[in-house]
Amino acid sequence: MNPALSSGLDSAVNALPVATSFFFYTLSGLAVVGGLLVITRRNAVHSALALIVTLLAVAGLYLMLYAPFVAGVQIIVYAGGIMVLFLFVIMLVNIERSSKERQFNRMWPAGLVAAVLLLALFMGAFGKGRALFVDRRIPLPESSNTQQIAAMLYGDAGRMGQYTFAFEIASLLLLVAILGAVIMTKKKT
Amino acid sequence: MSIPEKEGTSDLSPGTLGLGRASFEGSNLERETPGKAYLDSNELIINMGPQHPATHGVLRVILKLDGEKVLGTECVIGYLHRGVEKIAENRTYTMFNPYVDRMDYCAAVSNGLGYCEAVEKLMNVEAPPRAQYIRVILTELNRIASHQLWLGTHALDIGAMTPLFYTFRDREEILKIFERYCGARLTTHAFRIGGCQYETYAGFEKDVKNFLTFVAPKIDEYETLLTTNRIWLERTKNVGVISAADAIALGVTGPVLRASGVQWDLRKAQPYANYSRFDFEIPIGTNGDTYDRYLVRMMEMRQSLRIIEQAVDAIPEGPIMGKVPKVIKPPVGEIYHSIEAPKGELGYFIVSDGSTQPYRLRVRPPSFVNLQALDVMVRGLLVADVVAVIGTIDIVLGEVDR
Amino acid sequence: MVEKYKSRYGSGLDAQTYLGQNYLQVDRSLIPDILRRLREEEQFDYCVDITAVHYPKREKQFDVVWILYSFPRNERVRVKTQIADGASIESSVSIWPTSNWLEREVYDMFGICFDGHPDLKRILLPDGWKGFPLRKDYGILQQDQEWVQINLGIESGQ
Amino acid sequence: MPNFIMSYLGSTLTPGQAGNQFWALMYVLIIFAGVSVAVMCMNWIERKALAHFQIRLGPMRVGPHGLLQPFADALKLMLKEDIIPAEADQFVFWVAPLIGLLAAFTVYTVIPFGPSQAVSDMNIGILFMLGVSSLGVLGIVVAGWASNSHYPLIGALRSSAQMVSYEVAMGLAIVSAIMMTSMNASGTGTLSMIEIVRAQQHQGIWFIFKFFPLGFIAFGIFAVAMVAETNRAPFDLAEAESELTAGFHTEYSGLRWSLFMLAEYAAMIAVSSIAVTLWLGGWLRPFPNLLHAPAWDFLFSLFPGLTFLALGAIAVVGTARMPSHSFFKIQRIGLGIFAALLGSIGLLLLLIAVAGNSANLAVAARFSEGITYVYWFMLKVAIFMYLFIWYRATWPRYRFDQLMRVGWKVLLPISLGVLILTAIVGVVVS
Repeated sequence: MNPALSSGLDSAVNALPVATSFFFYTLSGLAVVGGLLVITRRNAVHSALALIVTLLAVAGLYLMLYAPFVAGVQIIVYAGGIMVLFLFVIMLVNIERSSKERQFNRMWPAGLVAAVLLLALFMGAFGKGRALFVDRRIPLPESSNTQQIAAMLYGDAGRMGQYTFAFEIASLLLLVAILGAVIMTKKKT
Repeated sequence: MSIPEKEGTSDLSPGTLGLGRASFEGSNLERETPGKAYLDSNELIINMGPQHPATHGVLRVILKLDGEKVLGTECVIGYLHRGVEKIAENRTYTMFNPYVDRMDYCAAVSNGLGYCEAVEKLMNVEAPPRAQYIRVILTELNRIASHQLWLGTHALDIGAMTPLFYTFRDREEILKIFERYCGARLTTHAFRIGGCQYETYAGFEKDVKNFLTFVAPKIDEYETLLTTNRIWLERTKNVGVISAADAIALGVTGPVLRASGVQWDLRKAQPYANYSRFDFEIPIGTNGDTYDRYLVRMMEMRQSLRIIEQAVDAIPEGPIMGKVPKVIKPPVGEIYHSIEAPKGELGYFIVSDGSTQPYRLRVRPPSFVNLQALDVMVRGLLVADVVAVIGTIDIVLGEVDR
Repeated sequence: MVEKYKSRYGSGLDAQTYLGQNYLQVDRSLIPDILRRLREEEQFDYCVDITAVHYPKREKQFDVVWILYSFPRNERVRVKTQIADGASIESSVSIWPTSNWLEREVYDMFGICFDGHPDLKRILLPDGWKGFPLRKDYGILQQDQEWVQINLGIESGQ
Repeated sequence: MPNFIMSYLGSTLTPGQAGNQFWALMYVLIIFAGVSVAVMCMNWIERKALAHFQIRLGPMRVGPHGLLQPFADALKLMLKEDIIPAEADQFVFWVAPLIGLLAAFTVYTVIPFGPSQAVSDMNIGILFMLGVSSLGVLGIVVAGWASNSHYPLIGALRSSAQMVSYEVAMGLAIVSAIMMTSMNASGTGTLSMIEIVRAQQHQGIWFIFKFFPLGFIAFGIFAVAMVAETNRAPFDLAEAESELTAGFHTEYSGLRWSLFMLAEYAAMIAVSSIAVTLWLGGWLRPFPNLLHAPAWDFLFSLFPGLTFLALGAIAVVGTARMPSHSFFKIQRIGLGIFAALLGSIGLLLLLIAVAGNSANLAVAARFSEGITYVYWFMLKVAIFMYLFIWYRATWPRYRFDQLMRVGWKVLLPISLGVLILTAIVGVVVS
């Protein structure tokens, strides 16, 4: 391992003032603007591109939280994989028609209520802040972030990890979903 | 959009692709207004050519696709139409001779041979033996040149760039012989009605023999690049299969027919010139796929080498021009004469009214008829295979459109 | 073979040989039947070519010529018939699929219609073209001026 | 000497660490310029090598032996009319090449040219690289869509399906290499590119030879998948010219088109660098553990200079063989100057190497060391670049369904099998 970096989080934080509010606000601003563009663009490809911007901004936020592994996975899985498939599908459907349809359907009151509730939740969390979430050191030092996640998922030194079972169940579920998709799309010959 | 506005309405009439209406009943190949959502329906109409790198000239193929799968094709030809048959009616027999070179410009010598022999037959004269030998040598050289050109471009279509340059390097040697013989490289106008205009130049035999020893290993070289290449095999095996029965029904001739297993070559079936003197084989394929057509043409090149070798060794002395009058005036009558051009049966149907100009001259072009089989061969294949199949039919648009 | 058909069709059929090449001069009404028999009974399985010749001074202006070949017999035969301008003739696409484009070309160049052809339209010339170039009354420099002006934007039409 | 330069020269420091940010920035600039120049050189070499494969000469007119051809090309592309089709989606059409370029260049941030010759030492380096390079396909997809034309659209669809498919096999091959990094005393592996090379150094073996033939097979899978990832022959279906005219960039012209080319070549160099880092020991010279005497170090440090001298010698021979006609005078002079340039670079490098060996010049020693690292890395990458050209000259193009079959039914099962076997062998060995 890298001795200079694994020596401790403090030194890393002091040495590398990455987690400044400047970066935080830039990235969150990008994410919010991207999110707004996703729902307001009439053109589905533009929406998809905006969504990619949002996902990348969120990946940046993960990096600021010293969770590089999650950031990397976010880029690979969401921005690289899923969005490519999204675009793939979007290109195959009739955009001409969908762009002429009405943008907002009758669900908007329900959406408004949900948005207000979410805002209230955020305000509450922000107001209570320190009381809700214990201010503690980030448990995963950046340099061994990946190893720590592995230990939690797969276990370490003979012990079963904290989330091994949940992890395996989730992968089984995905496998079932894949099989289902294959069976549904397979043409009867 | 790739379908130009101007000609779209006229060229894409509904209904028919390839063999007949029946096979396309219900699915109309009408022109849709392609917006951003042309993949909305499952069917996609794509316009290949006339400006396309793989259509070997100005061939336009309208493809009806399901994803990448070809549901049907329609060829739009005629972009290179020059009215050769009309020109023939307004030129004397001698004057028309150079025009035939411009049809299949890759095999100009073969065209000339067919035309001269047809007129000779109509006039009931025969070229002297020495002229016959010169004709055979040049025609077979031209067959090799044509096949080399085919191989290079066909391989390029499938994505192999390098064979193109190898074949062009070796074809150059043939063109050099042509140039020394008659001054022209491509549209040679090598033969005259009644024989040949030019005596062979000094060292002609030596040049041809040198070429034989030069090119035999080169053909092996092409084969090492392609014959056992895995990707080449995958791209050509079982692609564009046409059965012998289909090929005959569609009037397909030449290497395409032979690759389907029909051992038919006009040089053997109805020998013209003096092909009956030479010992050679007719290579045939078994599956009628693109790979077999490739193999057949490769073997044909080797057989042509055999013929040339025998011809050069046996070439007699003597005159090169038969007893033909200065003004060519065939008697009233008509004749159909056909030869085995590199691409298939090349026929000339000439009606004479006793004047110096043909009353009617019809060319039976092999490329034109073979191209008709494209639709049968590519149905159900992928877009990439269309390119391979167009290449393997070996068309020359100058001959298709005339 | 010729004898057999002669006895069957009588005066509608005339067999000749010129320069060692056989041809049958057939009455127009017998064409579909003869062609089918040649294909099915006499094994002329390969239609080499279909073409036409224009004789403007004759009453029946056109000769339509089928050039056939038999693989089993290694033999060629030409079938000829005379038709008048504007008359149509039975298509042979159902006998030989290869006739498709060949008949289209004859239509394109001479304006002879083939009944029952699946897609009789111009093949070498553009669809909107007027005139049939291989007729004798069509001059060698003649063009469809209107078409050239509209589609190629050439004012003179030449 | 300013502190940051000294801190850079201290080879124990890792990139990305305090005091190294200036050099990180410098590296960004160096890499950006360097990759662009490398792409230009690659352009010339590809045209030349391809030409010689195909018994022709290639560019000969612009400069001696066409040496200035890339500059002429670049100038031409920059000055060409930049056409945006009327039916195209203007914004997306504009942004698409940038996405590809950005992705291709961002990958370089984690590529180690030496133990300290890198922009950053991210602890998730390889993961980052996979993620960013998978963003590159977005540029292609979006370009194909924005052109609003049939051929680009089909090209984009092909290319996206192809990239997504081959990324799977590629990822699994990479995982088996990462697994090999954990075969040490502590049993912990790493995702950091620098640490991966270090692991090869410590284990005394390039991973291509580790657990033979497992490492080799994994490397082979990566070598195939990386050709497919970069859309190069024989997997260049997305731009198959005989089928789709030019695929996704059919409607592009001028500068925008050149950005696509730049991105493609940059991506080629990037994936080659990854292959070199993971399997071929990155910056390590041959046999660093076997031949570790200082004399050997000195000998190997002479290689960069000798290479440049050899290139210069080739240029001298080329100058001498040029026709003596006065028409070629300028070309002769140009090639002579080029030869002199190469020779003097070679001499300079040799001087540094010799000076570095004489012990009392610490700066020279460190420079010499760094040059050696970068040299061996570049040499290995260059071999891959040559392979790319070789493939292109030799092989026909795969068909789309065959490509998919190779990806899913051949490469994927093999890479899975290799992964499992690597794990089993690793457990058994340790």
